[in-house]
Amino acid sequence: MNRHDLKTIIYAEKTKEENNKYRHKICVCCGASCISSGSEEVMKKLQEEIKTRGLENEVEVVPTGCMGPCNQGPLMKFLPEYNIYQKIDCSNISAIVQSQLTEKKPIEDLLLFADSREKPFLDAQEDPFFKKQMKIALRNCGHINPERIEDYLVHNGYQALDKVLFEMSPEEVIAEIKQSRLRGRGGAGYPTGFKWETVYKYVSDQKYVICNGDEGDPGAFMDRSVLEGNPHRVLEGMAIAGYAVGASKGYAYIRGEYPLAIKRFELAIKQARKMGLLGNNILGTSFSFDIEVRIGAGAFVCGEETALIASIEGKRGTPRPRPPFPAESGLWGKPTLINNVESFAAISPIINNGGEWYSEIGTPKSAGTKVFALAGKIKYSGLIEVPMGTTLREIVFDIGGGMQNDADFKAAQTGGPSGGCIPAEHLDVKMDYESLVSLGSIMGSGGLIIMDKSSDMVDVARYFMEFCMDESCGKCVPCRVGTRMMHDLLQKICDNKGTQIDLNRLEELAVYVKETSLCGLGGSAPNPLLSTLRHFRQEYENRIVKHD
Amino acid sequence: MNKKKLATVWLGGCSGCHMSLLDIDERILDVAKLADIVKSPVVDGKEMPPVDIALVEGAITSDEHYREILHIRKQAKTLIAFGDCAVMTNVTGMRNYFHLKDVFDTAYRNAISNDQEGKVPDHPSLLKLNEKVVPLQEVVKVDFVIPGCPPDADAIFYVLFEFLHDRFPNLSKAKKLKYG
Amino acid sequence: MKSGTAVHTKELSKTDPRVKLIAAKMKKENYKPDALIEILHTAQNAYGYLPKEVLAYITKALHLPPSRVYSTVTFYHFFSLKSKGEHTCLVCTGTACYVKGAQAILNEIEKKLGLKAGQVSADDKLGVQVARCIGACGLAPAVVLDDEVQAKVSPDEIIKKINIKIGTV
Amino acid sequence: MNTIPVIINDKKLDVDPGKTILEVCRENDIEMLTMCHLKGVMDIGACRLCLVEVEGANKLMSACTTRVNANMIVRTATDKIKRYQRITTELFFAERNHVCSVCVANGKCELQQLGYKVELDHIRYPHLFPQCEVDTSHPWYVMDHNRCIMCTRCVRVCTEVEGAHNWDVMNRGHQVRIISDFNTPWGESITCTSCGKCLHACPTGAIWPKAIVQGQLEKKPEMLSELMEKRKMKL
Repeated sequence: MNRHDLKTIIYAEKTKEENNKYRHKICVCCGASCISSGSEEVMKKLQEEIKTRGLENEVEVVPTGCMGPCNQGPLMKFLPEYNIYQKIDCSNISAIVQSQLTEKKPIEDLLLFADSREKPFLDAQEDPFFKKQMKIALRNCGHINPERIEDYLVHNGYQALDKVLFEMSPEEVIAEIKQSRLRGRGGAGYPTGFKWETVYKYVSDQKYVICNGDEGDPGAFMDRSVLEGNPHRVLEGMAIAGYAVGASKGYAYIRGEYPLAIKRFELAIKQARKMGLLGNNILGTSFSFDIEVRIGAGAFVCGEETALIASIEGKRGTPRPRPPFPAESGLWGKPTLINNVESFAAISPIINNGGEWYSEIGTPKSAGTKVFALAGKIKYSGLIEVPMGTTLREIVFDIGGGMQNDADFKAAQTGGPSGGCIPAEHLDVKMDYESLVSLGSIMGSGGLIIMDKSSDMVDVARYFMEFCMDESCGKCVPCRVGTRMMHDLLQKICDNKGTQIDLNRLEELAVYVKETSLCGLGGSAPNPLLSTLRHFRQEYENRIVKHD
Repeated sequence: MNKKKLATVWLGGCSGCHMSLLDIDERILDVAKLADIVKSPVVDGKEMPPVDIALVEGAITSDEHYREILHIRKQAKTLIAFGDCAVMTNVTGMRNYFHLKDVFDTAYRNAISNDQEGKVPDHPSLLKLNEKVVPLQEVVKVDFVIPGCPPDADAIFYVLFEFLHDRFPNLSKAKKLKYG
Repeated sequence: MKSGTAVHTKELSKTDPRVKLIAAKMKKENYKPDALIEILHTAQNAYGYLPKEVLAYITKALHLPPSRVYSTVTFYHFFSLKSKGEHTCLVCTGTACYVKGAQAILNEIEKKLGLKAGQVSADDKLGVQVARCIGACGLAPAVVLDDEVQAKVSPDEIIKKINIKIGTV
Repeated sequence: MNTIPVIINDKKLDVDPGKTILEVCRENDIEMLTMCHLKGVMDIGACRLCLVEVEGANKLMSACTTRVNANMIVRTATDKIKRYQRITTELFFAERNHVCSVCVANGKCELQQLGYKVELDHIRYPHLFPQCEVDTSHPWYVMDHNRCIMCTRCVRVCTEVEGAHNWDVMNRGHQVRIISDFNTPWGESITCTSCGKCLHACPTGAIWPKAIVQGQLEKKPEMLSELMEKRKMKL
């Protein structure tokens, strides 16, 4: 298929959409979370209901990706009114359809947040949960059917790929990404444009693009939602990257724990190949690019790029020292570009709207938006996307609706086992790379766990240390033995048996492991410990046995 | 100069360190000029009086050792962990890889040489083994360590001689550091 | 003595559909050693775990050193060398679930059923496992009972559900 | 060949480009501590003993895997590095069950030597005392996991020099163990050629011939390095 054919298809689809015979569109959230709470059953029931009422020609029922407020699922959205219903019980479906479609008024008691707000917002877009958000990476999640490439095409899908192939040189694409000031969303925040440029500059017969979807932080599900809700967006980002750096082969490494994401991404690859958007001579140009899915097998360390490469090569996922960086010598020793799912999801909007547009969102040093997985002792947990620099307070109290049972906020953990905690006195911290580092935490991939007074910070540190201990690959000494030693010492303190000497040993080991470990896992494993020591030292002191 | 008081104690060890102490041979006379040995398995003193220096051989393996080391710490100005067992449990600690119960079973119930009765001795006057053997430093503050299994007589004499002259020894600088 | 796995094991039946599945996968991947993990996924899905004769079969077909295969299998927590039981109860201990009481669920399972995480009951009826995060944080605490996610469960509820599964009620 | 200037410990040196910092240091008699490095086989940067400070780098670099650049400024013996080397050594000792007094390698053990070099007289951390197996199934050799420090020199020598790949590593984190075949007793391995190279590669008393007793072990790791050199010459 060439460019003209694609335009024809898009035109046809758009015309169909514009002459929409449907008066209504009902989106049913089919993200993994809502499926777990029964949305497939809801979907089936809804379709039956529509059929019984003879409304098939007026109402379109669409299964979509994640809508956001995951703990209120299953969710159902009526368009164009934008009424969202929560916690759908199959027995209510008939009543809802009757009220929405026939009586033209929503059932307020069943709307989103009806049970926790004084009065629910009829138009969910007005609800602070959505109003404070800005969706770029998640733009079409929750609106389109992720299993239909046509849905994506109608929403400007593959326009960016078309644009770079016909109107831009690889250098121009890289310049655009550099101008956007996009930084790697996997956690470290390395400028994406520079990474692309480095890979571009190495001369090689073969280069690779890898999408890192091995989201291993406990409490994080941003990448999963993007892959499930809009797989084509990631695929398009990878293809653009392939064009820019000169790679013809891509790998998407997705966690084995995400079967739905794997299924949808594989389906997306198939559809794209069929449309000539992947494979040889994409859209009739000389650019060829294909993608293969590699399924992770349960190892957190495989999120580290050199370990991920080893895993794709079918080996133990152990990291190796850098340099050489993957940009120089990566997969099978070839120059390799590795970006995170969320980074790839940001590429096509940047190409479509320009790097300058993206760079103006967020803060001067951290441009754009960031997806967070909000969880813990908060009223509305789920998936959110906000401009960089939004304060923690806005996220917790405006978007998240405040603390569960109106308890006092104690701390928020960012960056999972590699990150740190932010105590209440820093609730007004701007969520961007630099501000979080200055508090001893990191942005990480976007897990955000909210804790109240019932959380014991020493136990939280122990929990994360246990995680790192179990996930350490065992190659280098500081991480292999150091995490075990720190875990044992933390356990001792948790058991109220620790002494001041143990605490001193712990602090010394933490700094040692951080500075000497081979890879980022060990290098950041002491972070939760160091940050809880920094902000909640008293809790440790209280646990310590005082010797006479 | 006032004569110092010196004690040597034998906890969970094989007494090899004390044998090595005797290997300082005639240099014991130099030590005797500077200190009185007030308690030791090789002399008659059985009580532990306040001392300037206590050399403690062996690891902490039982309730009795535990009480003893706390008492020694109170009585001694300078407490020296004497030999690999006291410093890092060494051979004494080799039972730590197993559960205590299995260790007892192997020694008393399942041993080929037992008298078929296979009873673990439990007389109240016997000391009670702790689940794990620990080095001295896990229980009390240790002021100096002489590793080695056993430490060389030269190393022992060097350390004693330095302490008796109120100097702080350095085994590494003196090229006398050794384990095993 | 070492409790190991000898390399020489009984031959697999070529007519076993599961063997055919693995053979097809290896052929599709061109017997490339770098597809080892993909092939192991196929085998594990077919058998529920990785029996030693299956590992020996794959090792031979890919011409890999046995220790290289074994080292890869034991590195990844997804792969299991032991049967996981007829019914599986997977307790998520991700941060959100942990904060909301995953430990209480594990404690109750241990108390009522005598099984710790990673153990399989003597009659092979039930296996208990923990996951680091199943990504259903909004449903915390979550338990997966035979591929079915149980959202926001209490310890009592999950014990009841398990008992129904293993037929002790 | 053109040389490049580097400064190591304030001393200016002209060195061949392409060499690692470790090679340069060893050639110029600058003492470097290593455990996982064995000349002739691939470096993996795992023991972290050869970490050095490189001016401009935001982290410590492992000398065995980092190549020299022109005008690189390297420090190998700062207080921080010495402190970290000591902790690493302590962790080595605390991890498994090292009882020098009963070990075949006593007096000839690289780990013991390392302890003396970093002036380690005691280990401040609690010993982990893991239960480890002793594999005596091979007719000539013994593998004692109590004394293994997971440097993986045996694995690399077996794979890269002998080409047998009998050894590898199983599990992960602190549960890693060296295995032969499918965690098969060594004596039943179908890949081992019984060449004995792993014996000489092992820095401690973890792999040893049955014919010897305490303190009698002699190892010749340099023989393996020489073997690799000879092979290169033939090619």
